[in-house]
Amino acid sequence: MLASTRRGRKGMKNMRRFGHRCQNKAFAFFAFLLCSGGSALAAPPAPPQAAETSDVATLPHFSDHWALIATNNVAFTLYDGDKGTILGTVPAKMIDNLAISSDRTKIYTAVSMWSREDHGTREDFLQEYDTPHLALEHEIDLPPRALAVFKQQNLELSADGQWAYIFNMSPATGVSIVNLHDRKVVRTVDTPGCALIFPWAHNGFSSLCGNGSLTNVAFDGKKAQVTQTKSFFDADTDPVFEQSQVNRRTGQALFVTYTGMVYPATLSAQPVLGQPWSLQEAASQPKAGTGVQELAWRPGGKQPFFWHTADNRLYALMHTGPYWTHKQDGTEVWVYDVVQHRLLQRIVLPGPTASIAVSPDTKHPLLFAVQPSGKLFILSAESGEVTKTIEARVAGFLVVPTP
Amino acid sequence: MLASTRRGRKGMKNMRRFGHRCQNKAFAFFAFLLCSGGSALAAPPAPPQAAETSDVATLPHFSDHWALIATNNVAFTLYDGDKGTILGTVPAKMIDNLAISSDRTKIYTAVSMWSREDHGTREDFLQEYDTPHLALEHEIDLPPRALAVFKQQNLELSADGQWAYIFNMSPATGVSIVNLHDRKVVRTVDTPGCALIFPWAHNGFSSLCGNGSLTNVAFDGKKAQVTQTKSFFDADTDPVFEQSQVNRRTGQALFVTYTGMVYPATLSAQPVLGQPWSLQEAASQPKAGTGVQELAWRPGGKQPFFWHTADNRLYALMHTGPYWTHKQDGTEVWVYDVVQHRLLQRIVLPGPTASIAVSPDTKHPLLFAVQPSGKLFILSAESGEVTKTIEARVAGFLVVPTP
Amino acid sequence: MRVPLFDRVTETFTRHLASHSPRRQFLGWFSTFVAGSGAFPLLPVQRAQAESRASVPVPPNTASDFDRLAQSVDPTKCNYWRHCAIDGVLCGCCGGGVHTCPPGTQPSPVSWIGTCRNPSDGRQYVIAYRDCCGRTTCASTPDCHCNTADREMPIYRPQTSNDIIWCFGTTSTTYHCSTAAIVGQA
Amino acid sequence: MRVPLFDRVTETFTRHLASHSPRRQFLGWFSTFVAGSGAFPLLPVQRAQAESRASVPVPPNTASDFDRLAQSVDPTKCNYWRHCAIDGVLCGCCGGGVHTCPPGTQPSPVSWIGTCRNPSDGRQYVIAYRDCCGRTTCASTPDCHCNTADREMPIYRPQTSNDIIWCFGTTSTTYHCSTAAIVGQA
Repeated sequence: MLASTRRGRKGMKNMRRFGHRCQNKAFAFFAFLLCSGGSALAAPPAPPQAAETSDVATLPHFSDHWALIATNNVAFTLYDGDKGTILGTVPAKMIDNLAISSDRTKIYTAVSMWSREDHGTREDFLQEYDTPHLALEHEIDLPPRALAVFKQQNLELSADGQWAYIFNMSPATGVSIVNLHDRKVVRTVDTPGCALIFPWAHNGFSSLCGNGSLTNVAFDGKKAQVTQTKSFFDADTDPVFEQSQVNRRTGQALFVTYTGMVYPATLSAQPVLGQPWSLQEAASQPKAGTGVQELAWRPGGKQPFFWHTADNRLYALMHTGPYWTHKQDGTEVWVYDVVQHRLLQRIVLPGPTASIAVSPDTKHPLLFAVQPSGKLFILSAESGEVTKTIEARVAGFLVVPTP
Repeated sequence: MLASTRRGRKGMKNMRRFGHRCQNKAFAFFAFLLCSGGSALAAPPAPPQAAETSDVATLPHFSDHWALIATNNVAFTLYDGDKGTILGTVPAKMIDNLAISSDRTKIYTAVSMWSREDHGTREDFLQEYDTPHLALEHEIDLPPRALAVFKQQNLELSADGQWAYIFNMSPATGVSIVNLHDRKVVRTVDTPGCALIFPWAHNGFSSLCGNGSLTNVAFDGKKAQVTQTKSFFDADTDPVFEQSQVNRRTGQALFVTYTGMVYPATLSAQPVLGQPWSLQEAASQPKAGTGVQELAWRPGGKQPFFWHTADNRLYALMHTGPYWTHKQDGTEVWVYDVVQHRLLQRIVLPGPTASIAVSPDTKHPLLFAVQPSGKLFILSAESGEVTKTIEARVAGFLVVPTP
Repeated sequence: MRVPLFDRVTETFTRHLASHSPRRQFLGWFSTFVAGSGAFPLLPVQRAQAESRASVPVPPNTASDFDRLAQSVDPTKCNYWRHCAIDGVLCGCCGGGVHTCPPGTQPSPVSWIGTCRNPSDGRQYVIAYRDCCGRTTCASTPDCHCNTADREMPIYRPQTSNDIIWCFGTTSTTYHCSTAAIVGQA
Repeated sequence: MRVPLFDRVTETFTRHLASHSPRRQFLGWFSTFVAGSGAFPLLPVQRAQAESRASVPVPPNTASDFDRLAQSVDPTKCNYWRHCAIDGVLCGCCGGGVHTCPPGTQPSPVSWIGTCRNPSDGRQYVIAYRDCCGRTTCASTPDCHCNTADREMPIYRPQTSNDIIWCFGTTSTTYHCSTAAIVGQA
């Protein structure tokens, strides 16, 4: 009934509008065409566009070529890397964290907030979103998380979708273990002197320690068992990057140091360390040292590494400089064969870049590169060609789906 | 004890450091100067800089040349207009609002927030800050406020410091009246069809109505009495700007329409309307009409007016364009004698400008001009000369102290 | 003073609303009207057909600058014809569409309205600028932030005022982005 | 491989801390240490005098790029000598100073530390980068956002890690800006 009333009013308006036009001498010829009933036109006039229902978009299955990128200190914005367009928004601030489940049906954010924005009661949550609707489905209470700027390794998920691990610092350090099926914290494990999370293939994770060792926490839902390795790197002279990479399916890790040494490891209660190799030597250059005036190509940035596990390639964001430039923006991405310890490719970036990530597919992988200015570049990871340049106001933290 | 221990360690370190230097052959000459005890230097070496206490800054009395400017959708940033530097930060989002008390000892923000950032329980407050410490001293509960982008006229204070008036819209419209001495809402008055707040000299305010009239609310703490004027402008053809100006000391208002007609009024339960005048005629130009292709100099922007009450001058942000360009950025500021209805000055701005405000002093008033890009310009309001250019990431809302 | 044609049409429309409903209830009525319009059955879309024809030229001296320069091809641009009075971030740039909210947000059942001319059929349409609500503001590229003002009115004429956060009756009243749905012909 | 002088000095310092305190209690001890340093009586400031002398030249082959290029005149710039390992917004750009929090904020009693060389006296100082907390992030101009990393370590060496929000023990743990106070000579 409402619709038919509307139809009637539309008709009236139409008539009046055309009436006005026909009286307007300035439009004599144009008006003639319309006022004469449109007979001079080849086709009859199209019916007016119909009223539209407001609806809400849903997303298809999380594509290999999507990335969630921190923007504006209020959210992660979901980008379609092929089109360079936005698909949706997941709230999270600079101090918050985001991870995608292996099956890509869930997005989790570990967040801290105050009931009155910058004051009031502090609350910490693991928030669970379903990917198709980006709907906040659950908020799981957490003990106070560590607050740090953009540390992907402060929140990790197990590949089987059972566990989330959240790093805490108060300033005593520990890890909250969330059972994602029951949606609650089942255990908080102290990790004194150690930080960050590198999940194992099954039921556990390791953390990096200030003395150059690993703390390993086995937890299958019942009892937590903690082991400690011997030191394998010297944190005083050449620490391992926080942004070192792990394959959560296999528990294999690549720990990369400030100078560019790569320590491969298979994580478990008794981690097995592989042969260390140098990013520079693998590129037929001398090993880089720790000299404050020792010029070399060095890894650095806010998110300087991406391990493409399907291709077994390590992407490293590189710049030239002396030691202590581990936070400096990169100008090239060097692509390594992780097995052969061999440089495969050098991709010249369109400008100084803080962070990189690579889409997980092997067919036409995309390289996402974020500039400190907030500009997002999308490149072919094969050819290095820039396919999209977006004024995205993004910060240096990107999350792509990984196995 | 801690201090003396430190002193001892300092001494040791110093010695070792110089020892190292003296062994370094590359520094033979330089080292000689230092290692020989400094006798070659004219003055004895200065003692090392002492350890510093962390402290917190306090502010002097709120200067004529300060302005609070909305920045980054999270705060109003307090700028010193003479130095072009930041003095402090008052939290408030794009939908929030800020006002300074007449005696400048208090800053009030009317804010709406959600307990979990973009969801959870909504709370509305009038927040009271003391100026010297920018300390949040009180949060006064409010009924749900109107949520709109940057509307200074949604929060007003009485000049005597007794009342705050907050505009509500749910979408039914009304005004919450807060007794600032008791710090609570004492009355909410319905203002159907009317919006915004223009305070009187004493105990009341007027609102603009959709039929071109004013609703006037007298409230002295006991009973609210509402009166209504006849229509004095035609909201259909030429509405009055929301950003029209009022002098809260006298209750005199300047209601300016989209075409540039100024309706002076003295507000009370029975407002007295003065003779309307045209911004264009006062500049010896033809009155501007409502033609959608009628080119004229017109007022417009996000905050297009400032009434400098001490000098009795109206500053209007002007651009060239047809009707319906009332939100367009201005390229010039036209300065009017409010009594004589005469253009005194045209100030050419350094670029398209969304919002203006003028410092309240008569000696060397400053003109603050905000560009849509977020750049802040500070100009001499007398000469029009740009004195400061700041990459301030500001939005189009400025608050300066007024009588 | 000559009142331009399209303005007169719009004024009649808004005056009609204003005079036939007590002001106190106006917004309530308007809400129902706009919310109800969302339930219209969608007619078969003739748009592709309409666009295959040449655009109907804009009468050069009765159209606003926006109308004269508007296009009907790309709804993610500020100069898309429906955006003659929009203030905000286009939902089409945020994972939604011209009448579609991005995932995770909720369309407001009430909205402000504009009257815009479609260059492909020469008709004037009433547009409901429904905000999508309940999530932090979309961080789109700056070219998707639009602020146009044809027939836009101050907040004391709320139905055509575009600075208001039009998130009434949604679970959360936080602003995410704005859509521009056709309500009907003007 | 030659370890540069200043690195060795710093390493000794940090190793000293590490080896003499059980790691579990390290942070607690460190907090006391840094918090306590704030209570030092202030000696008469000799800085103006020191700066009237010519700066002490930086040894050209043992200093970091930051040290070589640092200045001791303007503490609101990223290249001010104390800012050799700062990550954040300088409080001096926000209404505070090099060891002063802006009004309405609260200094964190604990902090990360750096070791920086003062070009005006040639000495190395331990700097406490105390965050000012409890208010939304200062919206300073972009040139006041600094990110330097001399001797900066990962979060598993928290005492020299500058990505952490160092707002422990303040009323609210929200980050506003960062200061760089002298703790003593290195």
